[in-house]
Order: sequence, then structure tokens, then C-alpha cells
Amino acid sequence: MSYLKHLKSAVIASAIAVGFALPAAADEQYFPLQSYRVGPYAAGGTGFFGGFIDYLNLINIRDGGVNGVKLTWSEGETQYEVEKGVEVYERLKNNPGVAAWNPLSVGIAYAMIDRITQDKVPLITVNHGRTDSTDGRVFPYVFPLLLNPYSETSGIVNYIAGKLGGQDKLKGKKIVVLYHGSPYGKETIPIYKLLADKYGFEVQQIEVPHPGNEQQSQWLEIRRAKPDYVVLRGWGVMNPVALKTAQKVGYPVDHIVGNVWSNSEEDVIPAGDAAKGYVAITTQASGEQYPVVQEIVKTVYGAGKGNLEDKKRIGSVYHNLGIVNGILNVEAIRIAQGKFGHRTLTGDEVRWGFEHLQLDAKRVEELGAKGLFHSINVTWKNHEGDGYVTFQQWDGAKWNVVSDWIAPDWALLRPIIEKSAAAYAAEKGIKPRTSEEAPVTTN
Amino acid sequence: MPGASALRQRPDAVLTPRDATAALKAAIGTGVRAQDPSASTAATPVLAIEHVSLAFGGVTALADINLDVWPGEIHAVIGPNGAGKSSLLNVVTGLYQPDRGRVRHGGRPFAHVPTARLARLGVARTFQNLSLFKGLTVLDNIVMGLSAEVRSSFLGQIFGVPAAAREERRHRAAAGEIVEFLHLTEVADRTAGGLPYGIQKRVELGRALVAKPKLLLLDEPMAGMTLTEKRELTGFIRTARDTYGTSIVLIEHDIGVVMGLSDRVAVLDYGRKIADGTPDEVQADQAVIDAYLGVAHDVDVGGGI
Amino acid sequence: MFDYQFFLEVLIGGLLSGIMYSLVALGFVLIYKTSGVLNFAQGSMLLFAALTFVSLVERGVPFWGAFAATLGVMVLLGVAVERTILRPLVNQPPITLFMATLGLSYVIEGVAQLLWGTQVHGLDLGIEDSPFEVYGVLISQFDLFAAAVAGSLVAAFSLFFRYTRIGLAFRAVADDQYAALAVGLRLPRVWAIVWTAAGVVALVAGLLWGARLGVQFSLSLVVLKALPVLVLGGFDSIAGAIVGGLLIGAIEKLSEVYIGPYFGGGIEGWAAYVVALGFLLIRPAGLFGQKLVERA
Amino acid sequence: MATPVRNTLLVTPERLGVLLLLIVAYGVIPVIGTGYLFDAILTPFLALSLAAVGLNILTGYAGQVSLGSAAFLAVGAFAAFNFNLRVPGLPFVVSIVLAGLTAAAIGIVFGLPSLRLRGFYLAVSTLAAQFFVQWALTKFSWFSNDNPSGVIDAPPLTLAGFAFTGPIGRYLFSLTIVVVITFAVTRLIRSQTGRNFVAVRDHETAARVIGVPVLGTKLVAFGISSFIIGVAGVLWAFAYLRTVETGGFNIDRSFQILFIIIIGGLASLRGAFLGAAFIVVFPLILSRTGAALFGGVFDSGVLEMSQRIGIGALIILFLILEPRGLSALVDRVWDWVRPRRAAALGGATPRSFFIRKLQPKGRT
Repeated sequence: MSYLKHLKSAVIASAIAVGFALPAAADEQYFPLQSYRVGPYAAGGTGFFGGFIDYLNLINIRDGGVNGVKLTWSEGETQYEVEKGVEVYERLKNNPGVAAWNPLSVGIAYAMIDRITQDKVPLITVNHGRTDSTDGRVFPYVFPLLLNPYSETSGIVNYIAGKLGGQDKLKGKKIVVLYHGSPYGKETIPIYKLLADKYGFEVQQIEVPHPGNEQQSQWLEIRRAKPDYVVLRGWGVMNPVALKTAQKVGYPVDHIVGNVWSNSEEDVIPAGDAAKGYVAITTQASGEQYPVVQEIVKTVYGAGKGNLEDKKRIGSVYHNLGIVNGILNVEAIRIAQGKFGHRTLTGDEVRWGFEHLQLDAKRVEELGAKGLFHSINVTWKNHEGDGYVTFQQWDGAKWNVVSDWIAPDWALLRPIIEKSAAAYAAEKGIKPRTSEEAPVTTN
Repeated sequence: MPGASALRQRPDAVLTPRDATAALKAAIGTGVRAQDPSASTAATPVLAIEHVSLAFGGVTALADINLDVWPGEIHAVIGPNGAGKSSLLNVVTGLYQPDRGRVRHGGRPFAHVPTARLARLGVARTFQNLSLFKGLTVLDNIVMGLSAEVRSSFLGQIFGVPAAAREERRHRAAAGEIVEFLHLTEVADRTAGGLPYGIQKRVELGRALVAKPKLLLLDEPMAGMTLTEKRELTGFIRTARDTYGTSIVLIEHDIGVVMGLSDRVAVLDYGRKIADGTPDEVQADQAVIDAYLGVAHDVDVGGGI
Repeated sequence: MFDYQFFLEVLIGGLLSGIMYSLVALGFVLIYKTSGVLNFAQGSMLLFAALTFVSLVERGVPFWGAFAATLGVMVLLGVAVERTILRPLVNQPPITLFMATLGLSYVIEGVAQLLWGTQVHGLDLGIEDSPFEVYGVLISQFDLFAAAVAGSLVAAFSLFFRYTRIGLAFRAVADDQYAALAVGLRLPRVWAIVWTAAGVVALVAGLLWGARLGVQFSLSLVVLKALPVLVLGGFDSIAGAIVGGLLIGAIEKLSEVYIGPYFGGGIEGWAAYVVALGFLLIRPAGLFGQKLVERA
Repeated sequence: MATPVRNTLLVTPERLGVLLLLIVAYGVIPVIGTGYLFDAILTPFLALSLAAVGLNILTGYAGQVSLGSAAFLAVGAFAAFNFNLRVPGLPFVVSIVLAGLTAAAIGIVFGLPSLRLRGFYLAVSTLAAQFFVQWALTKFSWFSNDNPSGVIDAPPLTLAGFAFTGPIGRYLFSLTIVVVITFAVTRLIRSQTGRNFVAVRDHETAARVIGVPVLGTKLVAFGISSFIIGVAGVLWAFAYLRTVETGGFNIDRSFQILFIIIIGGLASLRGAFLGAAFIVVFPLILSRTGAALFGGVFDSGVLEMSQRIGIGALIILFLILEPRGLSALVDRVWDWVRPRRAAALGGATPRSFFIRKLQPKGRT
């Protein structure tokens, strides 16, 4: 990140603040980043935004941008707080050539849905966000890419079924879901119930009040319930404490399965030995052995432009998620450029790109990401893109993939998502799209 | 009650000169009062303290105290520090509950005086340490003295319904009179917390007087005042009694003020009442001289600040 | 049928958690007793101490060396706080001081993360955390260890305040600041010492909590667990902090397990406050408060 | 009659100033402002100012410290959402009033401990409201219309049949509500009830003796304060964020509002606005200048950390230099400009919890 770049964005920002709008600079696609490098969730923020920026840098340095269109970005610190995120949105949204927003925060994403829909810019909520925004008919600009919370739930249950030896073996088993006492934590309660009914296992869902630094009573209950598996739907400090407390009550750690927000190094390192053997879901494998990560190490870090201060974190879960997120954004732009031309695209045009973001295993391999993530297949109706999941086990020092790529049961979940989206559409008076042909605003 | 009627005949003390207003009001007041002393004696006492005892964790604060205060009377309570004077006032105002005994306000007996109803019983008091509402203006402080008479609700006040507005005007007018009476016009609009000590004491008297109480309890109103301020305040107190017929219980260390101002004087020592009579009687009492007067001169120093 | 063994397990777990709350509460009490202020920076001090310690250890400093160095840092912090905040703000209302400690917590958090980064760290005190069973009731070794440390810390403080000159000064100031000042006690010195002591408590609590949660930003949130303890035990009573902690810990766990299900669980966050408040409404003086003392 | 002359004047410098401000706020700013100014600065400023006015009634005037303001913001926001959703055809203004009343009712319940507790004990006990409300709103999904994510979306803002859309509309909507409530509050604090607040704060015993209904006054203070904070919550949620999730109404928000009134000046309406301006604008300025000056030298994490330190240090410095807040600072500047006013402004420092610690212990 150069000084000039900063100076420039500062100038732009101040220019906008006093009411001027600069004309769009030629051939640049801009990513406003609502990053969080301070505060309770700084570890995740630095990893994710570090990976994202590293990938954008790779494209600029190696390829000279996307078909010659330079990628630019600037950061606004949110500390993961919604109103700071909104401030950053309002501040950065008028910069020219905004491609997409990538907040990596459920709260900020929610506050932006109305705004980006009005401003016609895509909002990418990779691995998180509003489940029903999967329904692109109602949410044309929101993309919960790769994995929404429902798919995650299904993926976890499918993994447990696999461990038990098949979905029919789930019958009569008992699963405890330990969830964070927040809207995020509660979101999958009905889905676990649904799957329990479908497969005939027993599910008990126990809440851990925020922030989750005390779980004695919850784990004593778990000990009493003697479940076959515990699913950890945690957040922040709740995760290591859960692992520690599990050890304390003697629950076997390799029967605890973490969800997508309980799957990072930050979630296990504080737990020390108690985390050895813990398994968690992921959409992107960790490690730096993948070609694209190696190229980032060579090209970006080699040029001294690496974003991570601590190089040991290259290839960590959040860093790789950032890289995958970078791939998805860049490829969406590339696909949209194929239709609209090699130039600075409008947000709406980039949205079209996301709605045609179809990367099969072959294309993923071309991108140097084979094994890093499986594939994606976004359509105008399906904004999640049917991401596959895999499971990693912590060995005390790093994560190791311990499963194949597993497909969630999308068909089962789709009607629930559509119902929820329809309710939203009714509440907001939105008329769902009936075909791909949504009006695309171009320059 | 041997002292009561004798005291009535006692001419006004020569200790303090009075200003013109006070003299005028005093003239009206004394006229009414002096006409029929026997009528006063026949009436019930404004305040009757009956066998009140109070102890704090084994330490006796008050032991079997009896005290009557008659209409229009200025009744001083004196005694060395720690003798139980303030405790007595706190029992009378219900801030403390006595262990034994009763307090009668206007004949109504209370085992524990309900502080919140005090103002409606016609009782007002001042405090040893300043107890003004420092964030309010002088005028507002005095208006607050009429709190017990407020009938309007906060909604009525915000929206300015006629009844609330009338009430506010009435109370402001009453407070305005007191402001004039106590010569506080100059500072009426100033925040009380920033005023000199002597003036604050006067404002506090004003706040207690504005409701025209039947009984006024003054806890060391002169403490820390200069001689001039004391004289002035003495005049105000006497005038108040004369004007409104208010009975006054006065706790004060300045023996000169007490003897000059009071109709009767009760003396406390270690929580017991050792004397109760006219200033002359008390001054002549051997027990009082032994227990108290011998040390009187160094009691006044910094008493209540 | 009532499961007594389970009840006992919850109870013991609660009491042992409670000791951990007491440890945090203790830091509050020391400062409140002498300066009448609720030091909201206690959580940040805890974070700062643990972060400094763990960062030193990760840089190869041996355990006791890091401990001593962190102790030194906490002493410096205590003195600095007295110099830069307490002294200029002497005679200001408690609420102002409270806000100043909030400001202080910003500064400490910022400095801690600026110095040592925002990474989360594991902290291994070398205490085995596998449970052992006594008549079928699981007991955590680590929790026992933590309880022992907390107990000795309280004992040490009690002895210190009872038998040393500084301790005497501390009690005099706690009793009546005005009088203490009048007889010539040097308040600034007492404050500096007390803040240092609170820093030591923060270090010990930070290490024990850090070993449980990992050393990370959320460590500063443990103060929220200590506040109901303070309400129940009294802001100015060391004994209250201990007994209050035990009570709150036990009540919190028992209510979560036995009452929580009726509300759908997760009531721990506020149950402790409600219990503490309910207790105060019945007994306004708190556990160890004195008669007629207003809670102000 | 000793009614002071100043009060009877129709035109005072203060009133003139307020009038001028209103003209600028209604007439000038909507013309020259940008979307960023409205959506990111002015609207949150107005919402926080209103919350600070509410808290100031409770803490500044009535002397009861609350650390649970964010809970009442949340109650207001969720109540308005539900009234609007569940009672068809209800005018939005009525929803807002009902939301305020709901917040007031809950505020009174959580104010009950104030009848027995004071100072920090009360302050900490108000945290019970903070945690309970957040828990309840998360727990019972009915409050968020069973939205799976527990996040609700804002209904359109209408006032007397007029829809406020767009940045300027939302700003004007907020401004109007803030102006109306602030005007009512100025009347309130000059009324007997307002005096009761100060009396209870400055000397509770004396207040009780002269017949102030102390308990009632405290509860009224909690009620009115919560009402206003509840309405502020509606603005925060519907005019500013346009989404509501419980996570945003956490303890940090409560502290933020408390910061505003301390920095602005306790028991000062003007202080609430000054403090809110400071809290909203200052970090932005710090952050922008920091990024502009050192953006190339340090990474943004370092900058943010430094800013956090800077804000913390500034708060401390501010408390040391002007413990009575920005409002008092303005007075000082004003005195300097108009020396003859100096005498009229005495030390209005509130008592008890708010005044200095070193006081001899009296026996009364």
C-alpha cells in the first residue's frame, strides 16, 4: 500500500466530503474495504483482508490487473461495529469504479442490504450473511458465496453421517449443538431440528451467553447428556473456552465439530492441547502448498508488498478465505468484462458477473486453487453457488484436511430459503425477478 | 409548664436591632400573640417529644427525652457536641426512628415520623451542614419549599396546562415575597451553590419559611457566620415567628444568640435532658453550668461547617 | 428423581468459577476502598498484564523472568496512573474518575495491542487440566490450582494490610480520606501503591483467566463477571469479594442448569445481576456492609 | 415580585442563538450538505444527541447514574418495529410514541433499584437492564418477527402523512423529532418536576423533608429518560442504520452515551449536543488525518490503535482540564467575550455522587 495511494484516497474522500465528485479514473476497479484490524475480532480481520489484498496485489503485479484494468482499494476501519461500517460505506461509496463490498461481518452486511440495493452494487458475504439472500430473485445484489448457514448445517450433519458410516446410521444418535447467544448463533436452530426429524437423530441445542468466557454449566449438561457429537457454533472467545471446558469435563475433543466461524487458528491456539483432534468445517483448505498461495508468497511478499505482518500466518484459515474471496471477486469481474468490455465496470455490471460466476474444478485448477476450494456455480436464482465443504482437524500446530469435499443437501434447504425470501419480499414490497433478465445499468 | 407564661411577658431581647420591615411585621405579630397568653397554654403543643430514646450500636444518643414546644414559641436546644441535638431533630423529622417513645406533631402521635409527610404536617427544617439544592437558583430553591403543595403532574407542567401554570405563578410569587423579606433580591437569579456561606444559610431559612410552617426546626443556623450575619439572621428568625406565628426549635452553639432569642431553652448532655426553662432559669442552673457552660466558649469554633 | 451427584458437580464447578470472579473483583475492591472509584480499566489492565507476560514468554524469556518483568511493568503503570490521572483529578466527583478510568482502558488496550499485536495467544501455565473424579464428581485440577492461588493472594493482601505501615495507611484512607489527609498521610503514595497492588492482582488474574480463555482482547470482558460480585459483596470489602464471588459463581451455574431451561437457556448473563439486586433489596447493606451505610 | 428580569425577556442571546441554529439546520444544511454528511454524520449525531438528552435527565439532572442506556435504545427500536408491523394502519408517529412509552415502562422497572441503591451500586445494577434486554430480544424471536437472523429492517419514515426518504429526508425527520423533544425537555427542566430532579440529586434528605416525592421523582426521571432514549433508539435504528440487531446495543453504546454527557457537561442540554458532536465527529477527524498523514508509514491497524490511545488520552485530558464539560467551556469562552455575564454563572456543580470526594463527614 503506497503512501500516494493513501494520499489519493484521502484526497478523494475529502473532496467528496465537501461535495465534489471526481470523474471516474480510467480503467480502475475499486474495492472499498470495511476492514477490522483493531478490537475483539482483529485477528480474523487482519487475516481475511490481508488475504484479499494479497490476491488483488497478485493480480496487479503479475497480470497488470484484470485484462488491463487495475484493481484499487482503500480501507476503512470498522472494529466490527455496525455503525462504523455504515460510516465507512457512506464515505467510500462515491469513489469511482466500486466493484463490490466485502464486509465479512453479518451486522454490517445487514445494514448495507438496503443501501447497496439502492446503489446497485453487489454485496459479497462469503461464508456468512443472510441465508435467504441465496434467493437471487429477491436479493439481486447480495451474494452469500460458497456457503450459507443452512448449507453449513447440512454439511456438518452429512460429515457426521459419514463418520458414522452413512446417513441411515444417524438414527437414534444424539447431537448437541452449542451455539453462541446471538442472532447468528440461533439462526440454524430450525435447520438442525429439520435434519434431526429427517434422519431420526436426537438434537439438543444449548445456548452460551455472549461472550462465552464461562461454559461450565453448559458442558456439565453436555456431559450429562452424553451426546455422540457436539457441534460448536461458536464465535470469538467462546471457541477456545468450549474446547478447554470440554477437556475439563472429559468430553472427547475429536467428537466436537466446529462450524465455519469456529474453524480458524485463532479459535484453537488459545485452547492449547485441549484443541488437539478438534475437527471443523471449512470451504477453503488451509496451508500454503497451493500454487496460488505460493505465487502470492513469491510475487507479492517477494516484492515486499505482502499485507500480513506475521508471515507465519500465510496460508492460515482466514488468510486463505481472503484469497478465495479475492479469486471470486476477480473472476466475477473477469466474467463481466467478457460481456461488457475490458473497462471499469459499474456495480450492476459486476453483479452480472457474479451471477455468472461459474468456476468448475478445471477452472479452479487453472487459477492455482485446486484443493484450496472446490468449485462454485452461481446463477441469477442461486447466489450461494453450491459450494462444497471439507473438514479439517487440528493437530496442535496446523489444520489437516480429513475428509473429501462434501456436498450439502441444497435441494432440501432451497424451499425453506425461498419461503423466507418470499416473506422478506412481502414485508419490503419487493417484486421477485422472474428471469435472469434484470435490467443492468451500464455506463 | 412554669416557664411558659412567664416567658411571654419577657420583653424582646435587646441583643439585636431590627430593621424597619421586621419591626413592622413584628409589631403585628406580637400584637396578636401577646393578647391572650392563656389561650396558648390551653392549646396542644405544636411538638411534643415523649420519652424518646435512641441508641447507635450500644452508644446512647438520646435517653428518655421529653420536650414540648408551644405555638409561637422559640425553643432552643443546646448542649455540647455529641449531646444528641441533631439526633433529636432527626427523630422529630423521621430521619431516625427512635428505639422508644413517640413524637407528636400537632397532637398526632408517631412512633416513626413519616418524613415524606412532614411538610404537610406543617413542619420545616434546616440542616447543620448546608443542604441547599446547589444546582438551582436562589428563587428556585425557595420555590422548592412549597413542594408539598404541588398538585400538577409533569405532563401538565410540560404542556403548560392552565392549572399547572397558575400553580407555578402562585408559588413563584410566594417565593418572591420570601426573597424580598430575606433581602435576597440581588441574588434571586443566581445558582445557590456559588453563593457565600452566610447567604446560603439565609436561602435555606427562606426555603423552610416559604411554606409558612407551624413548626420550624433550625439546626445551627448561625454556625460559621460573622457577627453581623448572626444579628441579621436573628432578626429574620424572630420576625418570622412574629409574622407567621411559627414555633421554632433552635439548635445553636452561640449562647449569646440563644439566650437573647429564645423563649425557652432545653439543655442536653450525653443524650439526657438536664434542664428546660427560661434562659434565666437555665443560666442559673447548677447542673447546666457544670455540664455545659464551662466549656461553652470553645464549642462555637467551627461548629457546623 | 433429583440427581444429587450432578447437582454437586454443578455446585462445585460454580464455586470454582466463582473464585475466578473473586480474583477480578479483588482488583476493583482495592482501588474502590482507597479512591472511591470503580476502576473500569481493571479489565484492560488484566489484558495488558497477560499480553505482556505471554509475549515475553513467546520471545523466549523464562517464566519467572517474564513474571518479574510484567510485575515491573504493572508497577510502572500504577505509578503512571497515579501521576497522570489520579493526582490531577483529585477532588473530582467519583463519576468523573470513573469516566477517566474508561478513558484509561482505551489507552491501555491500544498500547497493549500496539506493542504486542492483535494475535491471540495460548497460555500454558503448566497445570494439567484433566479432571479427576471424587465419588463420581468431576473436579478440575486447574480450577483447584486457581482457587489456591486466589486464596493465597487474598491471604497475602490481608496480612499485608494488617501488619505493615503501608497497610495501615491504606486502611486509614479507606476509612476516611479526609481524616487521613488531615493527619498527614500522603494520599498520592497510598494511591500509587494501591494501583500497583491492583496491577499485581490484574497480572495474577490475567494469567489464570488467560490460561482458560487464551490471551486475547476478550480477556478484558471478564470484568463484567466481576461486577455482580461487587454489588453483592460490596465494593469495599475484600471478604465480600471472595464470598460474593463464590455465591455468584454457584448461583449462576445452578440457575443456568436448573432455571435456564424454562427460559430457553443462556440466562447466565443477567441472572447474577438479578440475584445480586434481589439480595440488596432485602438487605441493602450487602453481605458485609455496616448498618446505616448508604450504598453511595 | 422577585422574578428575575432575564426570564421575562423575549429575546435573549441564547434564544437568538438557538433560533439561528434552527434556521441553519432547516434552511441551510439541507441545501449544501452531501449524502455522507447526512447519513454518516448528522443523523447519528442527532440520534446520539437525543439519547444523551435522555440520559442527562436521569444522570445529569436527577443524579441517577445509568449504564444501561443502550438497552432502552434497543427497546425503543424493537418496540417501534413491532407496533408498526403488528398494528396495521398505525401512523408511524404513534408507533414512535408507543415505543417511547414501552421504553419508559421498562425503564421504570429497572429504575426500581434506585429506590434503595446509589452511586456505583445503582450504576452497576442498571447493567442488569443492559444484559436482560439484550438477552430477551435475542431469545424471543417474536420481537424480530421470527426473522431467522434476528435482524429487522426499517419501515419507511412518515410524519403526518409525509414520507421522509433519502438522506435529507431522514435527516429532517430526525431533526424534527429531536427539536420537538428537546423543546419539551427545556420546559420540563424549568418546571417543578425539573426542580425536583435537581433537588433529589443535590440533597435527597432535604428534598424529602420539604415534601418532594423522592421515590416518585426518581421513577419519573427513569421513565422520562427511558422514553427519550427509546425514541432515540427509533432514530438510531430506522433513520440511521436502517436495520436493527441487538448486538449493536451493547454496553459500549451505553458507555458512549455516558461519555457524551460527561464530556458535554452534566445537567446541560447544550452539553448533550456538544458532547455528541465531539464523540461522533472527533474520531472521524482523527482517523482521517491519521490516515492522510501516516497512511504510508504505518498500516491501518497501527493507526487505529494509535487513535484509540489518542481518544482515551484526550478523554482523560479533557476531564482534567474541564471536568464540567464542553458546555462549561463554551460558557467560559462566552464570559471571555461578554465579561459582564461572568457573575451570573456560579458553580452549578451537582452534589453527592457528582461532587468532590473530600468532604467532612457530618452527623446529620
